[in-house]
Amino acid sequence: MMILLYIIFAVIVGLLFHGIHRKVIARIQTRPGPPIWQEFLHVMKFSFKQTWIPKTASKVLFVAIVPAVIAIWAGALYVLFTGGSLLVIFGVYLLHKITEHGLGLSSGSPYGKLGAIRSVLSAASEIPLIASIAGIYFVTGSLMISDIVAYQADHGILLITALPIALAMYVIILSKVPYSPFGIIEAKEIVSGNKTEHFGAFRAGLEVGFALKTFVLLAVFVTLFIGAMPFWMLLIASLILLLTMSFICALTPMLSPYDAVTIQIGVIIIVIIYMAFIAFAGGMP
Amino acid sequence: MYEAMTASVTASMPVSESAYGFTQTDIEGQALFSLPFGDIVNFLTPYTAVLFVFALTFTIIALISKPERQVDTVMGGDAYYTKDISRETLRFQRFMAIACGLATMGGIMAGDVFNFTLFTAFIGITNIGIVAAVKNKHILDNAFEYGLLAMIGTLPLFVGAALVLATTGTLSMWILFTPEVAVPLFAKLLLVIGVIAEGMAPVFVAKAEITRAPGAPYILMVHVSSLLIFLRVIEIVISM
Amino acid sequence: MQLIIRKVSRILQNHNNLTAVYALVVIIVAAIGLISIAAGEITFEKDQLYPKTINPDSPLNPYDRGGSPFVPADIKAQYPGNFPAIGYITGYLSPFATALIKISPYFGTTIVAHPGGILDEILYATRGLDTIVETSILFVAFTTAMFLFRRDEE
Amino acid sequence: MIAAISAFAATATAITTSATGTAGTLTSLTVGEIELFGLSNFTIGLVGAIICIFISFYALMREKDDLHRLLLTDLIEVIALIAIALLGTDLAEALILPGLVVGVAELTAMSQIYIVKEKLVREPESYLDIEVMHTAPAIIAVGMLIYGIILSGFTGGAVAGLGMLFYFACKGTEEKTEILEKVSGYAWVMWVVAFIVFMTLPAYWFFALMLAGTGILAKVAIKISILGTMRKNDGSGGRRSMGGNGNV
Repeated sequence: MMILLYIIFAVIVGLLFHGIHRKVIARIQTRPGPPIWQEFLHVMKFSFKQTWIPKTASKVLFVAIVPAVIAIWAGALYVLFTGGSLLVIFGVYLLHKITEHGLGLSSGSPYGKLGAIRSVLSAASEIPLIASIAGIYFVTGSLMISDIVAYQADHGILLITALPIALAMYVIILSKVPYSPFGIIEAKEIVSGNKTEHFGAFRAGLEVGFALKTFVLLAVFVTLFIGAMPFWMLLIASLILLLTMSFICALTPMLSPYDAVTIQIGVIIIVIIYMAFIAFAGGMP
Repeated sequence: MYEAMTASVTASMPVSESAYGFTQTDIEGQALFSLPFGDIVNFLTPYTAVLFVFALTFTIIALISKPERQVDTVMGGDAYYTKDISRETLRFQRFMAIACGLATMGGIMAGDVFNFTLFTAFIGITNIGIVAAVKNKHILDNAFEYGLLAMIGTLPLFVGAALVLATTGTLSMWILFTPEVAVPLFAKLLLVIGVIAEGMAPVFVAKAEITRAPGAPYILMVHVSSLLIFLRVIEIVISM
Repeated sequence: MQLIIRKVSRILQNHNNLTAVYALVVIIVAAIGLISIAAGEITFEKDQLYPKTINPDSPLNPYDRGGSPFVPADIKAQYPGNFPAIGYITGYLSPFATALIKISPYFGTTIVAHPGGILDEILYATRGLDTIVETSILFVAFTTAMFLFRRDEE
Repeated sequence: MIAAISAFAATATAITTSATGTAGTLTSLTVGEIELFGLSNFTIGLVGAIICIFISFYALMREKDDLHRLLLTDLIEVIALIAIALLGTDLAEALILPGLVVGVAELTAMSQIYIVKEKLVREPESYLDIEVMHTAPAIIAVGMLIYGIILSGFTGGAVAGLGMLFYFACKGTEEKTEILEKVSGYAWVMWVVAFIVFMTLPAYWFFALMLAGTGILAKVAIKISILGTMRKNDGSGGRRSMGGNGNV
């Protein structure tokens, strides 16, 4: 039952990360910004607000999608901490995409629908994803997280030895943090995108799921490319990673939907060239 | 922390020698379960089990959930209307969505490369069916493009499987996943682009337009199936 | 840089270009295939399952899989243990087919699908799941076609 | 034009493959053993198939017309079958059948989508109307049906189905389609039951074989004959509106 404590802890940290992210963006843009526990307060507030299902919604789907979000990311956290297969975590990443579509489509709202359509568009981020997974396997010869951690203990950290792969992964995670230049599904012109119609307790559930997601993705990046470390250092490293992303989010405009896709395809081409290069050069240094 | 938790998990897993000589890979962990059908032996690993559960969940949702009613606002006024799906279309789409879910579960469990490609083609055709039921001309246009892609996708898929058989002499994943058997890169690439065409996982253009169609639980199955089968093919290709 | 991105995304976002873009990808992969053939990476594995033997004297040629009714044929399957009745289906000929063989030395050329002809246990049993999936695909495709056809009629 | 060239290339490869496959009087097929210019015949065939892929996909890349692209996809599927056929084993033969069926199935569904999408609801100006279609459908259909049942199995189903297709196309039917579909569904279930018997009770293989053989015969025959009912000729020479408002 330790894992349950970890999940609760991860949710709190993830919400806090979201708050810090907002604060940093605001400060870079010389705004005061909300307090860092703002997202936490949001969840509390939403939990006790009135909740109902829109009349036009596809009811089962509308409700089921919320526990699905939490369940898949809790599963990902479990796999991460048990050193399981990296593929499972990135399976979860893609499954998250499905929940995004489902969120938007289930309500019948035009805003939600637009969010969902854009989330389908942004499915192109799967492309750098395969590239980076294949790259990691290519380099380390395993996809079990425990093996990758062990590999780094022997051969030095992957962030340095396999920089292009790390960059591809960075783009993937960047496209999932709030306010990202790739965050076309939550652009302001479509209100809250696919989350528009989920309010009250549903929204609280979603925020919990998304907090878990942020925590897991950051921790995965740190574990994969820097290696095993004590838990407190993992938190600090994740925070630093998040801060770099906050800078990017604060300083870049949101891309137009198809440009985001094109850039992500560009990333995979770089990774493929890199992999071809190391293949011809005869393996890793 | 990692060490402690890994140790506890591996201790709780039963380590059993399988009849097919496939106990553990570096990619997805221990095989949990196998279901032999003659030469085709289906199996689940922790990874595919996750996918399987997800596919099952969404198939059940498609089965029991009523479709949403899309709201369209009328420009230049306060009016809005909802689109209702006719009973016939609904039944058809639901049937297709469930068939799609079953095909996805089959593809996830498949332990044979050719069987996998067949399930993938199955997913392609059910996806076409789900969207083809919509009467909107724009969506039909996209469904047609999507369908064309699914059709030409059978070439890389089947040629990929045929090459696997030609170069290794087997189609069974139990054997292909062992390190002794080498599958050429060409065959792997063909399999991946074949699945991309069938499931249209990252081929986003027509698929995004298709998402405009009403019938969320069914349209969602299009995405569920394509992403899951995509995840599966990556696992297969990396394991081979 | 920005211009290139714009240009590429303009091509990608037109759904009419979808097959063209995909065709390009396939051509690239096929080119990789040619290169890997030239590099000698793709070699035919001679130890194949269900090898084909041709007996020009057999009236069942070219579909003679060996064996005679109720005597199992010799089959090289992947997992013979999973199907204990292996070889029986392939060996089986209907009485009518048995009679025809005696009359016509070219029975096999009609691509006869008597059980034991083209439809042997590869399709029925050992790889029967393939055929089940395949018929399901046909079933679903027909359902789609009939649904659209009938809806048009209304 | 491009389509024609690639079709020719595809056929040429098919012929080459079958020629290398059955050259001489062999007691066993030797794919991968016959050598030409230092290459095995499998490799040569594969190179041929890849060249076909180049041609056909280049054609697809250039082609803009929807109908022509639909036709090209069929060509592409033929190449896939060629690549499987290169194996030259019994297994390859068994794999071609699903491959073929998938192609046919997708083409059926896609053609219907094309018709709906383009709203092609105008009746043809005139139907094929030759004497044999009035006088002989019953005899031809019965003949082919019997021959099909004798052949049994998949090909038998195809032969019987063609007979029925001809009958329905000539005589015209309206309501029989649903019944046919139902029978086809049951035939499919028979097939699945037979497969389960094979897998769980192999001792009863003969019973399962008969079940499967009958099931597949009925299924294939009916699927093909349904195509016959999908033509809108009611046989009397009269024309029936295809619904909609008849616009093009």
